[in-house]
Amino acid sequence: MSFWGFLASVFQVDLLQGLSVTGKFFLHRKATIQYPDVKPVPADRFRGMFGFSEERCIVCHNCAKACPIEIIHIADHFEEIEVEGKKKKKKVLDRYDIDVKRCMFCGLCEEACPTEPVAIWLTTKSYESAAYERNERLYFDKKRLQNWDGVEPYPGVVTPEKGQMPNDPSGGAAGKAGEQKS
Amino acid sequence: MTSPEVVRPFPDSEEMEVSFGPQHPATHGVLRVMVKLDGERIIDAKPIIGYLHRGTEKIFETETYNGTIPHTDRMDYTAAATNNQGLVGAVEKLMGVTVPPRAAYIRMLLAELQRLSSHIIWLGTHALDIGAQSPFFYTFQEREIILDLYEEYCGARLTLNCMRVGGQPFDLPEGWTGRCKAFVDQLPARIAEWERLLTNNRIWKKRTVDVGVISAKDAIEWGLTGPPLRGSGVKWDIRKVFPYDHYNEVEFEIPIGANGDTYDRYLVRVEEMRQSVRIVQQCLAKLPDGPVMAKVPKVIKPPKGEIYFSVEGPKGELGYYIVSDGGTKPYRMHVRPACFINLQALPEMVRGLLVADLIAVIGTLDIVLGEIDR
Amino acid sequence: MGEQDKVAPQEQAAPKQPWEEKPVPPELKDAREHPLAKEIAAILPDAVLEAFELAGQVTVTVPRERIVEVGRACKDRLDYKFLVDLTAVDWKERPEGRFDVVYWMHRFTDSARLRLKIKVADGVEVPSVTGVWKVANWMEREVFDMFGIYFADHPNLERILTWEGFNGHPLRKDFPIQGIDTGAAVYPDVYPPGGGPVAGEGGES
Amino acid sequence: MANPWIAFLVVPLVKIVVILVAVILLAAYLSFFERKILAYMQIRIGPNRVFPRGWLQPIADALKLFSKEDIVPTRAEKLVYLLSPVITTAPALVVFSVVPFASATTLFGLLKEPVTPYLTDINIGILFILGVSSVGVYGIILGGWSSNNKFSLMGGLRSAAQLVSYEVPMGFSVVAVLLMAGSLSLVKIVEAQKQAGVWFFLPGIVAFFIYFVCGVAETNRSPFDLPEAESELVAGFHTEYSGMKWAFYFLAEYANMVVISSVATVLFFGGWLRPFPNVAALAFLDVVPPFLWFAAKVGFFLFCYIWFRATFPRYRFDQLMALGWKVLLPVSLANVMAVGLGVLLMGGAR
Repeated sequence: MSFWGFLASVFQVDLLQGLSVTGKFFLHRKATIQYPDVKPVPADRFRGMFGFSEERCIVCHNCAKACPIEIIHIADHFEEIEVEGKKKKKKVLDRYDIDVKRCMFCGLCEEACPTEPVAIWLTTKSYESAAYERNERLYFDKKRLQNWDGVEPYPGVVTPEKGQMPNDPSGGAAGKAGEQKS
Repeated sequence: MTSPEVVRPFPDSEEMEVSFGPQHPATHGVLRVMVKLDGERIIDAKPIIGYLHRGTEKIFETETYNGTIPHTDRMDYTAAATNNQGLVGAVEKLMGVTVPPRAAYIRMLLAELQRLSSHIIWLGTHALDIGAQSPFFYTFQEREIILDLYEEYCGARLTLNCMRVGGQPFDLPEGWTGRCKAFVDQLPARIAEWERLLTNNRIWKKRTVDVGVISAKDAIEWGLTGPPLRGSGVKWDIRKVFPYDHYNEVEFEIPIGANGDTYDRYLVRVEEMRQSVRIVQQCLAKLPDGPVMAKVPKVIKPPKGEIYFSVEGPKGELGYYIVSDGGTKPYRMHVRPACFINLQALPEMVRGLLVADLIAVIGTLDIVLGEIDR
Repeated sequence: MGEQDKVAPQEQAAPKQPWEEKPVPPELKDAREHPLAKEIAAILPDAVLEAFELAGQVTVTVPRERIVEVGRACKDRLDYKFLVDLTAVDWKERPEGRFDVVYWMHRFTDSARLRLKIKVADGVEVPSVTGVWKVANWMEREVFDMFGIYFADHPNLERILTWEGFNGHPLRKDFPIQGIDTGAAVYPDVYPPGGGPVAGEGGES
Repeated sequence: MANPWIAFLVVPLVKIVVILVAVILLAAYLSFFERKILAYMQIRIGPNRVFPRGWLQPIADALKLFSKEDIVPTRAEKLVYLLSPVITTAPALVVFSVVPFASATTLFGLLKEPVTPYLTDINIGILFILGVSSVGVYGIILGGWSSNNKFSLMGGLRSAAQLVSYEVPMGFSVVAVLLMAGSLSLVKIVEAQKQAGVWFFLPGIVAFFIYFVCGVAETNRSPFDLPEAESELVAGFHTEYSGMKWAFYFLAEYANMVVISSVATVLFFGGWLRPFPNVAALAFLDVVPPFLWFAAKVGFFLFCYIWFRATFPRYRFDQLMALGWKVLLPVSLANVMAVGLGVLLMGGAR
């Protein structure tokens, strides 16, 4: 070992270097945030809780087919409706359940949805949907996907019932005009 | 040279069989190592795995090609982007699809950020296992920024599901490249800081030099890839040998170690982090514009046949062997897991060392049980 | 139609980028004349049963009982020092042998890669190549665990991913995706499969 | 000392109660400060939920540990398992009876004549401390063995070898100070430093360094925390302990830390003396009561303990022993010779 190396090792230069780094961080700005009072801001494309709007859904089952673990259960039936004299068959949605407890939030259902803007989406910035009881609370049916009973929406975000749009989670609160920003 | 035959001062003394794991603070997941000890010296170590086996390859056979991508995120859960890159690369090679340059550059960006994030986890936990608590927090602080970049791009932080067969599902949000550049430019300074804590710290050197030595010949014999192989002095990196995704248009060096001990693998991975920073900077500079998705049918149906495609994951060579029968679901999809094969060399590297070295060697192999058990 | 031509001239002018056309899949070629396959045929005359090439990757099928001999020859004479991967594929009712055991070798000198394949009927033993490449140990154990293919004179052929008492081979095609009754104490979920309070009648299966 | 009853019963009893309460509170708050300082060094905040900003965290921990279920492993040696935490904690508290906190004071005039705040001043102070503090190692060994757990057994054996092999260099480094001070009694050592006008830290710099390194090893702290290395032996010798029994080990560790720091202060940093005690120019420093000087120095040493824990990786067991026997022992021996020679040249032993 060179003379300087010996001298350095006697005066513990390497250990002091390490101490200086932790010492510097001792006065450093802290990184933790106090969660319940300060909430982290999710990004726009953050894949959070489901949003669903029944009128935009055309019951094409694309989302159910695209789901890798098949947790979207859809049941529908046909109805005759009169449109300007012509008899037309219209598909009506009976049951649209998502088994959220098994969902991995991969977003493939949102990509498969052909409607514009999409009928099922995850960009809702809300992630606080923990539940105590496994099956009952995390099995969302059609109504609950819209009024988010049991989900704590992120501050500034409204439920789909109150007009939330995929790319405008605040439901028009931000842009007063409320037109769909594509 | 293989590790020396274990010299036992009291050969007829009774061995103690200890089970490390599967629930153990330093096994990086649910790994169990049955260790035969003579005092503190390890006579033999037998890794037992399978606690996290989810039958991923069986599930692959029931999914459409785009449906398998979320499952690959869960294999090496610290490197979801490179897992996706491997899968989509294999299917594209089988279908003969060329990906638009912008998509390829975005993939390189995501993969190199993932390599940085994976090496950061390795450094944090490896130092924690050997006793230094603080690097864990300094390193994870930087990793948070990478996860935020991922969240902005594809909506998730760990299980990204951010690539599709034929290109990228969506383009970079505006301002993303600026934030990415700001992060990557300041990272080398952070890495230098971590190094001041460890690199020439005498206790760190004592715990890592000449620990878990494996020679180049043995490393090849045991099929090691990635940093463990490069640590023993073999200059081998899939990105240089079989360049994919425009890696040939980006300059970077491959760091190699000298005598294949834990300290060399540490230096190799830290140098790899710096090279990844260089790659990301070059990718950001040369990012072409244009479409991000090739003309690929909505339902992916590759032709009948078999293909093997591998990428250089943070842990080593991650390969996908796909056998397709022409349908929408893969007939057989096998993953060549880098950690599974690297872990196989553990008994070889640990025989004759002390218990504390077992933890250091498990850390230096950088194993993730999701990829081992699949 | 006029302005459509005017508007689009520069596109026609620019050549169609490869990612804008329909992808052209690589086609399967017979690779007996391929240098890699010819090398093996040179040192082991009747070992190469058939050879194919797809997307630049050569697959050579060799007889089952000579796999160790071919492996050793490839390692020593053609210096394929690195066994990258070893796995199996289950072809169910294929007449000439249900399973394919696939060896994927790599050579450092000119970084060439070759795939050896052997056809194995169900219940037939495959000689183990752990003598040639030590890395094959765990891979063969995994193939045994997942497919039930026995490897002769393997150091310790036992299950690696599933537990000792498991009585099935998951990756076989006749193994149901829902799994089999392994006798392990599994607590049935309170709700029927498909979940949810309302029994999944007619939902998307 | 009008009435012997008061002098020899009431006053010592009051002192004992005060010292014991102070030490236990100090140990509890030391765990809080350790978590806070460690957190601040790791860019996080540490406990700040109990009572505004977390100040009652130790009390909350104590209550939690009290109410925890008392688990005894099935095939553990019941009696030894229950006794060993006590064997570790008792010596750690007994040692405080000899540590001199401050010179005789009248508590700002409250008392008629000055009373010495420390409990006793026996003339073999140092020997007593070294002797009693090494009894604590039995608790660790017996605790590790009796909890019938392989990891604890290894933790216990490791700590036995470690403490024994670091007792010797520590002893020699203390001998160097005794040569300079000429007496074993701690109070006299401080007076000797007062007469010499300079703390023994300056002439005995090597002795101090060795003493502190051995002190860190004695208390199983940071670079040498092998007996409870959480990454290797899960939690070392106190893996199977929970609730109050674990709290005893915790208390013993912190009490030992305070003991080592206070003895280092007394031996090398001049106990309650202000820096450069007889220099008249610095007389204005006397306004600070002596006890605060003592507390500041001990506080500095405790901060160093925590600083080490935040920074240094852990030694391997054989390297630890090698450092103890091959490096510290010879250097401390050489140091004793050197100091002996120096004292001889500088005017003979006191």
